[in-house]
Amino acid sequence: PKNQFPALHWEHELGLAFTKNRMKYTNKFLVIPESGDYFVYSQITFRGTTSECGSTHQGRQQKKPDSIIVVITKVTDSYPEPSQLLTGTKSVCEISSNWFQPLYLGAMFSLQEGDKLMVNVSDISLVDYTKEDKTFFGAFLL
Amino acid sequence: PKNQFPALHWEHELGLAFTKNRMKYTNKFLVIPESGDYFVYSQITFRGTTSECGSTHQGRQQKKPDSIIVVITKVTDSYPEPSQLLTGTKSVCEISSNWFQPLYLGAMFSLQEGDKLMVNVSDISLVDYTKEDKTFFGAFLL
Amino acid sequence: PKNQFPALHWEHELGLAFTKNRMKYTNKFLVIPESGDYFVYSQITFRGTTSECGSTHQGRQQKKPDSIIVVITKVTDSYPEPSQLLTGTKSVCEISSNWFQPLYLGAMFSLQEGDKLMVNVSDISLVDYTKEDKTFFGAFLL
Amino acid sequence: GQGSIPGPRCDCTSDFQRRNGPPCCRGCPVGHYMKASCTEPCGNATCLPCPRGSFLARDDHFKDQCTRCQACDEEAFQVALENCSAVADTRCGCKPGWLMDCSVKPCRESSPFHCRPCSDCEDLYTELPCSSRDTDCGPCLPGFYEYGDGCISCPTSILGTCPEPCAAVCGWRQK
Amino acid sequence: GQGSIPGPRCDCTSDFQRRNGPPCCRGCPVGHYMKASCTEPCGNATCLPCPRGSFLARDDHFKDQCTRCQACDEEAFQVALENCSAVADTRCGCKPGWLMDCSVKPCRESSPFHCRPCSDCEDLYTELPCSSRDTDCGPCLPGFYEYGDGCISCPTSILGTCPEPCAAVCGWRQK
Repeated sequence: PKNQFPALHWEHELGLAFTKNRMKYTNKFLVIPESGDYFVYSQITFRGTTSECGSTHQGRQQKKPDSIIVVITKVTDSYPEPSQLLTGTKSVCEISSNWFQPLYLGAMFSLQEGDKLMVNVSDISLVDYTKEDKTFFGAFLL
Repeated sequence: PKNQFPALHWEHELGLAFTKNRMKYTNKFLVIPESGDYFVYSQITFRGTTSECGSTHQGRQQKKPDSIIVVITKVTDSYPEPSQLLTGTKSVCEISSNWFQPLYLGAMFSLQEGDKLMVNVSDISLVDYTKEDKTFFGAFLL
Repeated sequence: PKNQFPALHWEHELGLAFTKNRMKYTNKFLVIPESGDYFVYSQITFRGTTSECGSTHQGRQQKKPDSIIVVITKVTDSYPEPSQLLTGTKSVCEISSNWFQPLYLGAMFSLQEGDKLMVNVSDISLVDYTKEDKTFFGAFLL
Repeated sequence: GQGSIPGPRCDCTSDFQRRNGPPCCRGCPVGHYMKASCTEPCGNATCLPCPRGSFLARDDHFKDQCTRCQACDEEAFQVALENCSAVADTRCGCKPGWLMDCSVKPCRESSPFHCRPCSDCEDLYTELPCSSRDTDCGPCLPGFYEYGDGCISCPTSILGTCPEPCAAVCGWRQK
Repeated sequence: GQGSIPGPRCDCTSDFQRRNGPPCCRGCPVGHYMKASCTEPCGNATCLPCPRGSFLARDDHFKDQCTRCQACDEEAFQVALENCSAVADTRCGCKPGWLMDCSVKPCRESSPFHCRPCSDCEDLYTELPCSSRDTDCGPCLPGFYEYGDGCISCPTSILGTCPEPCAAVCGWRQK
């Protein structure tokens, strides 16, 4: 199923962020400058207030959890549909007044020059974008 | 204590899966073709229905959680026992009707030619093997 | 805000631990031998007994979770304050009698010769130091 | 020869100076990052101001990258009490009449927090003044103790333990 | 030529022997790691004893790194029943009069555990014998429900909620 989750914007110059060796960042995409094997990784810190499923008053026996999902997606000219490279998916049913947790992904892929990588999340309002060391995205040629 | 957890089978050709540069995959093992430093990584997505520990009727003072465990193990000819390289272990006590969550592991190891790597899990029935972007295993020479 | 979390000691010779290619380990720091791009990673397994927030008697409508935090910090001669490279932060509000879970971090950074890396945690007494495959820290030049 | 060394402040002996090649420079001022090291001993490094959205709070340094300003968490109703400048990070807090409610316990200086209207406390029985930092809404009335979302009357029967907040009511029977 | 092969035990045909270069060596004894391979066929590898804090329990091997000893979890009141030696890992357990309370269910041999004094169970009303492995302390008597570390009598007053285990006592009033 094409994943219709929204893609994230990224800072690519300030602070710890950088691009080098012709790796480009444009409009939510990292653009692969050279065909080869790349290690692609990302961490998204999610945070939210008590999920309905966790609240005590909701005594129903059937408590369906919310969920947080992060997907690293590849868009390529060679095929009209994006492909999901990596997916982190976790159910959330917390009894505390609020919750926060990271999802980390990382793996090696053979990528072509011009391939574009983006990070999609199930719900942008749950992403903790406040600090660069908590939510990040990167790729490097091996 | 030797870990007697079952090892997982892996797809090594279809879709995103591949082996190259003489890295072999046979019968649940990645076989190291050349001595050197390797980055070894894996993500296992687990999923299950409510763990007994989370259900309300079980009001006992002592609520013991279930657990999910993933171990990346090295088997080598140089020593008759496998050694545990990486372990991800998490307690599970969810109040929702079902739950799902990933465990990610990755680190650098000096490996010998002929060493074999496998991934063991505490309970194969909890592993979400349905999609290749959610559960994966890999290693590459640095 | 400068993070005043305690730094961890690490074993750097026994078992799976090693330093090579002039990478040094002294007094809680990995010392970068040569300027360049490094992949820096760590996993900390935390474990604790029921957090007060999860216990039933504490019925307040406002159940504030505890939290577990791991920070990979860089100390450099070029600037008098350490900088936080990577942060894993998770809320903890478990109803089970005890809980355990890992936090994994890994990313690429441009580091200078002489830079020092350490791992800080919010509460050392929650760190599971019993087995080397569950809690680890490393960096390698790309 | 080295020629006259301009100004007393250039100390060529500090760790960083020595390691970073022959010319030892005067560091960059606060709010600036080091674009390039100096060319001759005790010369000035090339320093440029931190771009918008980044800052450096310390003086006389050799950092080649400004630190990124933190953003305030709008989802948690935070507001910027002080916007980020080239020399100081953003300071996040709450609007007047809202209290900073720490999201975790224990509450540390770097802990996440969310802002709550002070009026939120009315529904519990005792109400504390709406101070600016991590105010709670106060405990249940005497004779009651917290259980689930509400307050429950203290046990009066002589058997069983006595919940700590009920010490006055059933404390004397505590085994 | 190969000259006479010393001793019958050196089998030059095993996988490892063949792959590891021409000279096939006799392996290292238990409690030792292989510092260097042997130089001539069926010679002895150079073996050194495992440093303190590490061990190798198997004989006649070619491992170049001893395995690190596990530490016992003091936070969980574990003690070393047997300290680590060069040939065997630490064996963690509980002091006499303390029970090994498995931290998870199902309880496996490698599962984490913590130690609890057997007497802990006395204050709850049903008491199970304090065996060495994973004993529970049993539930509260009817009419009581678990609250913190003890059992507390079910509320009888008509105010407030009725804790689920007390359904029999105050269940009918449930709002």
